[in-house]
Amino acid sequence: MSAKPLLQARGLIKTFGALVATNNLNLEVHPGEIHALIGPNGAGKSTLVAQLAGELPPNSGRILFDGADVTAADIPARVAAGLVRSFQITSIFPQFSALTNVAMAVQARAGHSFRFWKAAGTDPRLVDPAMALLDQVGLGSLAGTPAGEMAYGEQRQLEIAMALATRPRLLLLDEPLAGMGREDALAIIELLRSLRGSYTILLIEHDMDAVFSLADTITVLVYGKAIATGRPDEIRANPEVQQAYLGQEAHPREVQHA
Amino acid sequence: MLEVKGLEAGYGGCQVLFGVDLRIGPGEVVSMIGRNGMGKTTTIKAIMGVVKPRKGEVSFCRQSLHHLPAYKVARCGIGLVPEGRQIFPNLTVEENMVATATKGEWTLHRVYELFPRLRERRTNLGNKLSGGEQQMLAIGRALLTNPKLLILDEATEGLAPLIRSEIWRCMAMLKRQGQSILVVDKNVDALIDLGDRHFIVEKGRMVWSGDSAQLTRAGDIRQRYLGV
Amino acid sequence: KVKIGFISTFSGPQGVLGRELMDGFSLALKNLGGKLGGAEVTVIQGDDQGKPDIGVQLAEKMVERDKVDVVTGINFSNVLLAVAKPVLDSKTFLLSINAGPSQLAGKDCNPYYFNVAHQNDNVPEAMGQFLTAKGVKTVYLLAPNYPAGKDMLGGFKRFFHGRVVGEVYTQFNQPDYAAELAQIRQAKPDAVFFFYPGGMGINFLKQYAQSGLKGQVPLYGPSFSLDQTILPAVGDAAVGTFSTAFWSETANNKANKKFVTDFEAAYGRIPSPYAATAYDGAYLLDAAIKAAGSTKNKDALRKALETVKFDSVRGKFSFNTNHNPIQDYHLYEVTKDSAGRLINSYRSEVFTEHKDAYSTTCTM
Amino acid sequence: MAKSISPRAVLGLLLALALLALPPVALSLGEPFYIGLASRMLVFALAAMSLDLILGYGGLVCFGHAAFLGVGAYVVGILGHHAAEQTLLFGILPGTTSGWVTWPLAMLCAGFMAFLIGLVSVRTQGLYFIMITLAFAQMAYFFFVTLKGYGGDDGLSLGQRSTFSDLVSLRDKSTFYYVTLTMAVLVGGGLIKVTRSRFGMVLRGIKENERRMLHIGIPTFRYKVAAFTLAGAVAGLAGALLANQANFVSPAMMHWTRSGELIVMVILGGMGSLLGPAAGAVVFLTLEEVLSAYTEHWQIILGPLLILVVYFARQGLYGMLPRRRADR
Amino acid sequence: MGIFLFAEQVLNGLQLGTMLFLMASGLTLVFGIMNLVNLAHGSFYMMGAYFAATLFKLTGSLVLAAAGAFVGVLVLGMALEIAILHSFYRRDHLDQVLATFGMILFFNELVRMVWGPQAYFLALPEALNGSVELIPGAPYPIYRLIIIVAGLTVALGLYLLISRSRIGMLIRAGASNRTMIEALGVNIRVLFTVVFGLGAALAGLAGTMAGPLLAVQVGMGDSVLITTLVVIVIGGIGSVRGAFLASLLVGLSDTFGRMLLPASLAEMTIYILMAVILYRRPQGLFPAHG
Ligand SMILES: Nc1ncnc2c1ncn2[C@@H]1O[C@H](COP(=O)(O)OP(=O)(O)OP(=O)(O)O)[C@@H](O)[C@H]1O
Ligand SMILES: Nc1ncnc2c1ncn2[C@@H]1O[C@H](COP(=O)(O)OP(=O)(O)OP(=O)(O)O)[C@@H](O)[C@H]1O
Ligand SMILES: [Mg+2]
Ligand SMILES: [Mg+2]
Repeated sequence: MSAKPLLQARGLIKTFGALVATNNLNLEVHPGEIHALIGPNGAGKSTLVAQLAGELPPNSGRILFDGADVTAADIPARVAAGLVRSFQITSIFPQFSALTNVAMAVQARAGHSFRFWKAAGTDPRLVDPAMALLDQVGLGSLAGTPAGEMAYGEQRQLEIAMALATRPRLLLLDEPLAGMGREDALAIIELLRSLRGSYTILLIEHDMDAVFSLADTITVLVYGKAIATGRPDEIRANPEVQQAYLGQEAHPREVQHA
Repeated sequence: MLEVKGLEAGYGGCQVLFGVDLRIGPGEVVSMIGRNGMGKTTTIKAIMGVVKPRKGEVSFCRQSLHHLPAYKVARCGIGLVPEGRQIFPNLTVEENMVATATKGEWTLHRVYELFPRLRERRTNLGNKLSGGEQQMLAIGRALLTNPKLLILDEATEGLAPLIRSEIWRCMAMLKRQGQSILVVDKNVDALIDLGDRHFIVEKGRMVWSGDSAQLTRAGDIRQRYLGV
Repeated sequence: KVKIGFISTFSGPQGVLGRELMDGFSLALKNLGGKLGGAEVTVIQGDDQGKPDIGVQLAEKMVERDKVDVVTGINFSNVLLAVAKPVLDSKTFLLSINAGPSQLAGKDCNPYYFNVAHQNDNVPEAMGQFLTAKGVKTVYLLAPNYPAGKDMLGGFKRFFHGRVVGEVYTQFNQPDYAAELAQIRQAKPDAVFFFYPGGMGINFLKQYAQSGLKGQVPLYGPSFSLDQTILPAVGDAAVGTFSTAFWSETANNKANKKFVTDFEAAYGRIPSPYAATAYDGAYLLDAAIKAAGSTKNKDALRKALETVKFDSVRGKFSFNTNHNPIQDYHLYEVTKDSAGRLINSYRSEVFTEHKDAYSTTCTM
Repeated sequence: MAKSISPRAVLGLLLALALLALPPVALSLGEPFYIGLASRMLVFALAAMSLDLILGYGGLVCFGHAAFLGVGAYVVGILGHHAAEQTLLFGILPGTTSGWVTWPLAMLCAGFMAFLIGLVSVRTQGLYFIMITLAFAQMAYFFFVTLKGYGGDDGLSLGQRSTFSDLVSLRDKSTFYYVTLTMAVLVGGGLIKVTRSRFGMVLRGIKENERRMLHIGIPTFRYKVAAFTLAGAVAGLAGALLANQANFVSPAMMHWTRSGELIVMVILGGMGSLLGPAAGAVVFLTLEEVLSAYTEHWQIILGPLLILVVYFARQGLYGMLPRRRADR
Repeated sequence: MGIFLFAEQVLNGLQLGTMLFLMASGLTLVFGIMNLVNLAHGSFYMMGAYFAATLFKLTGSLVLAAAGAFVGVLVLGMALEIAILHSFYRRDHLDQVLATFGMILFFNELVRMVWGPQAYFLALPEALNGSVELIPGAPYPIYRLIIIVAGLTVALGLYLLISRSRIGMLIRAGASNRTMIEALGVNIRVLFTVVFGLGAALAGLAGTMAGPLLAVQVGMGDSVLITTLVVIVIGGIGSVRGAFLASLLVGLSDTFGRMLLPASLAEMTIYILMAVILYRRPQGLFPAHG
């Protein structure tokens, strides 16, 4: 693992009224790794992602991305720097075709959207890379289908394709497997595995099969605090984590289906 | 208790259910399993009267639910934990639960015992909850209607493993108390532990049914229809 | 054949004005056997809703599509000013039977524009004159914020020599005057002079009485603030109020007696000055068209309009060089008649053969 | 675009012919009035298209669009007023009736105003956006009411129509009609092009899912402001044309009911299609004209008619046309 | 400014404010809570005024007229909801705008046909026509005082109904997710019809009370509608508490604006107020949904 972390959160604090959702949190994500974030419901995982992505301002603390302080940067600026999130609840452009969905993201990455004249729908500089990405996530055959009519799992794949189209350096994935059947979930897990190395990923997931089979590093969040960070086997063995989060589901019978 | 025969339903132009049959006896826990998009949720919606059935019969406690509006179905004693939680975002946690509560065994106090997290977040608005907290709330809300039949559609989705097993435990307890339950979940192992009988839905039809023992043995069936 | 375009405000709080004008005009037409100067008359009616832009659209349509000979009926000065351009540009006669904006009496006067009613300044001028003579020291002025409002208060100030302690222009068609009334109470003037025609007048008078100001500060207005479109709705709250006017329902001449009797018989109510001037307008047209032979020769018709004599319900009437009236102005007081209805009773003469202040700036 | 002759193409061709032939036909029937009416319709078609750009494509429901129309009209009106009175605007600028100056200036002023209003309002969402644009329009309305020097409430009559060169005299109804038609076609065509460009894609994306746009790295704020500005400028042009058509400008042009009517035109025609709203404008004004000729109480017919249209034709009139496969 | 003038203007502002609140409360319920943009709300105001005017002419009793108008508009509102509007709850806001705009046209014309285009002016019974001296030396019209009291009473009742009662919870829940509340056993259809009717009736009540003060005329609801929209937006759409505070705020600033500013500028006051508030708080003062 390289020395310099890609993303660093330092002393991050976020409160909602009396509730401390993020409690003096320190987190480091290193380039190329899949870093999983787990923790009980309401531990503050989504809140953390929202802060990293620029949707929620932290009360205090700093967020460093690739060495630069992005704590005050707005969402598009972070995306431009390569810090991109996907959503727990599918967020796509339902009326657009799958291709257009991705092309939109390609266009965003290309900058220059203040172009008023040339037709965008047929511009090969947008369409070609978009098509390539759809193929990569296995949606090539559905390019023309309106995204809203696609199956749930396919929408999740599309969502990842869109995220990839913005050429992220760090992907924040909030429960990418939510609501997905075993088969679809396996497809996404495969997809994520294929991305390992070329992208850095911060993954939030309650599906322990996925987490333990994908993650290089796991951080456990409880009441806004990171109570443990380490390799999957270290985390699984950690009694504190078992007590606060895993309970009996870490039971081997469940894991063997992975 | 609940009897579904030859149910057909769909959305607008596209038919989703092509003759679903389902039976739940009193005190029974029955599961519906199947891959994504096979029509489990649609079946539940059709039972609830949220989606109007095109054909077939649905009866509950020997009363026909045919073409009853959703609220009447619910008043017959069916409690729903819907897919996607469907919390009321502009009500507080407590309001979400008491708004539709009816008198019975389940009280606010008992739900708070079950989910202490909800008590902590009592005055939070529904949309200010974490995903898992919303899921707990949805279950609590359904319990508080004190239903004769509880329907859970992917109720463990997005819950932490600890809570998830808590929910399974809770369902087992309900079962012991004689509560009838229809449950949809993707965790087949847990369903086998809990359920009396299981139905596999494939492309809008019931393609298999049997008890837990049968399902455990039918590895080929599981492989074919569930991919596990 | 004669085609008349009759644009007026028929709806809304000021809808009564259009009705009065139309009724007065129709009554005259009926008396004239449905003819003007012997020619069959078609009247095309349009509701401007008191809005200049709608007035303009109506006028254009009437001039271009219906090709009317005369446009008349307009009750609001702002509408008249807006309508003037398209109508006069097409050399169509524009006969005002109520509104009398100073602009059209002065620098914007036009050979095709005639005003058979009054110039806006004149009636308040008479009240200014009267209050000065009466020795009133301080006065509070109110009017809606539109050309006639400006003209009216301007006219008042031209002849009033005391101090104006407040001059308020309210939004046109403002329904609620609570804020203004509070300020009057604060200013404690000797008198209030207000110009609020139609519905505005009703609301103002009612609220004035409700606020308890009525017993404290006397109200004065031009006849348009206290005429028969207002008095029945206001009731006793108006009794004892003074106004100035060139005409009243009690004016004592033969033409007027017939007019008031006929009007009451036809419509079951006492006419207002609007009906009176509209009635006069029809008689003027009748006489002029008769004199000119037809409406086809526009020059002849214009000459005829300038000079022709007709039986005015006001008694003496003639046109000044700017086609605005020269007439007498009187003081009236609101009293009850034998049937208990409110009427304007004659009190004194203020001006005789009074001319407006703008005729000198008119060059035609 | 159509390779074989589609019903759409036939429809388009017929429409083009009808538009071109209208003035001579009206003149030969001795009804020049209808040329003016048609010009008015074209002006509103242009205004409706400009509103559709932000409403139909960007999802920005502007309830104050008439303000831009009014500002454009007042630029023409005020400069014309100073030209007629031979006075200076702000004590330095001479008035003019030259369309070369006033029309672009109308666009510029309306565009700039839209820019400022956009800066403030696009931060809000949904109904709040509707209302804040209404608020600004009302302010503009009352601002012009305050300008007693230019007639205030009562409006301002134009001394003459805008002048271009000796070749085109807008005084002539037919010429004015053709100029308006050209403007509507050119600008409308331009708008269509814009909606298909990258910028247009961004706009649609914002309407569809603004949050997602942010997360693919598009700073939506500036695009919304830009679209708002563009729409304002085009509405300003429509305003300049409207001032010429009516020979009269007044604050009533920016009254909220006007803005409401513009929205009605857009929805009636089918939002997000540009051509639909243009047709919506024509249909709305025609209905008004036809029904009002038929009965004084025409609104009692128009009202329920509108309800029926929304009820049955969800995509407006445009949605009832024979369709190409959706090209989104 | 003297203390009397100030006090009187404050009362004037309150009176305008409570009047607006009667309108705004109904609209904010329908608008924010039931998610229906109802431009025809102003028409209910107008219908209330006309019903009351007619009943008043027939019976001569203001109380009877007010009660009759309240019931009349209640029924009218519910009928309209059942016949047309209920199918618009799930539709786009713009569709709702267009449909209810159509209703405005319809009602205005209907009134013009039935009652004629001219305005009605109602006279108050003698007992209400005078003024009382709340503070010695500063008389204030009795009728306006009645409006203030009535408005405040309704405000309190509504607040309790919406934010404290179970009915209120159900209404709010139904607004955000109709299907779900039905699946939990609530007949939301009837509930919404009743709430819609109630909102309409409150608007009708406002119209009834405005009648004797202002004028009963075609289109009287249109300008009130706009002011009401301003109020509910300032207050935060869907918040009855917000609507209440915003009503008073708008009433007071309008009254004082009129006194302190030149005429047209005064008309702008409330719009400037709204723009400033929305700039600082894009969701209004009391955003109802997080
Ligand atoms: N806007 C908000 N206002 C108030 N409280 C909030 C808000 N958003 C989140 N919370 C609270 O903050 C806590 C952390 O929420 P968060 O969504 O980050 O949890 P999470 O770790 O993602 O949980 P889950 O696994 O269930 O999704 C929760 O208790 C939630 O109720
Ligand atoms: N509102 C809708 N409109 C149109 N089609 C729908 C709608 N909801 C579901 N469908 C379609 O109906 C089919 C069955 O969906 P359903 O939600 O019943 O599946 P499911 O078995 O519950 O799947 P999952 O495991 O994903 O929840 C799917 O093909 C889906 O695309
Ligand atoms: Mg979460
Ligand atoms: Mg499902």
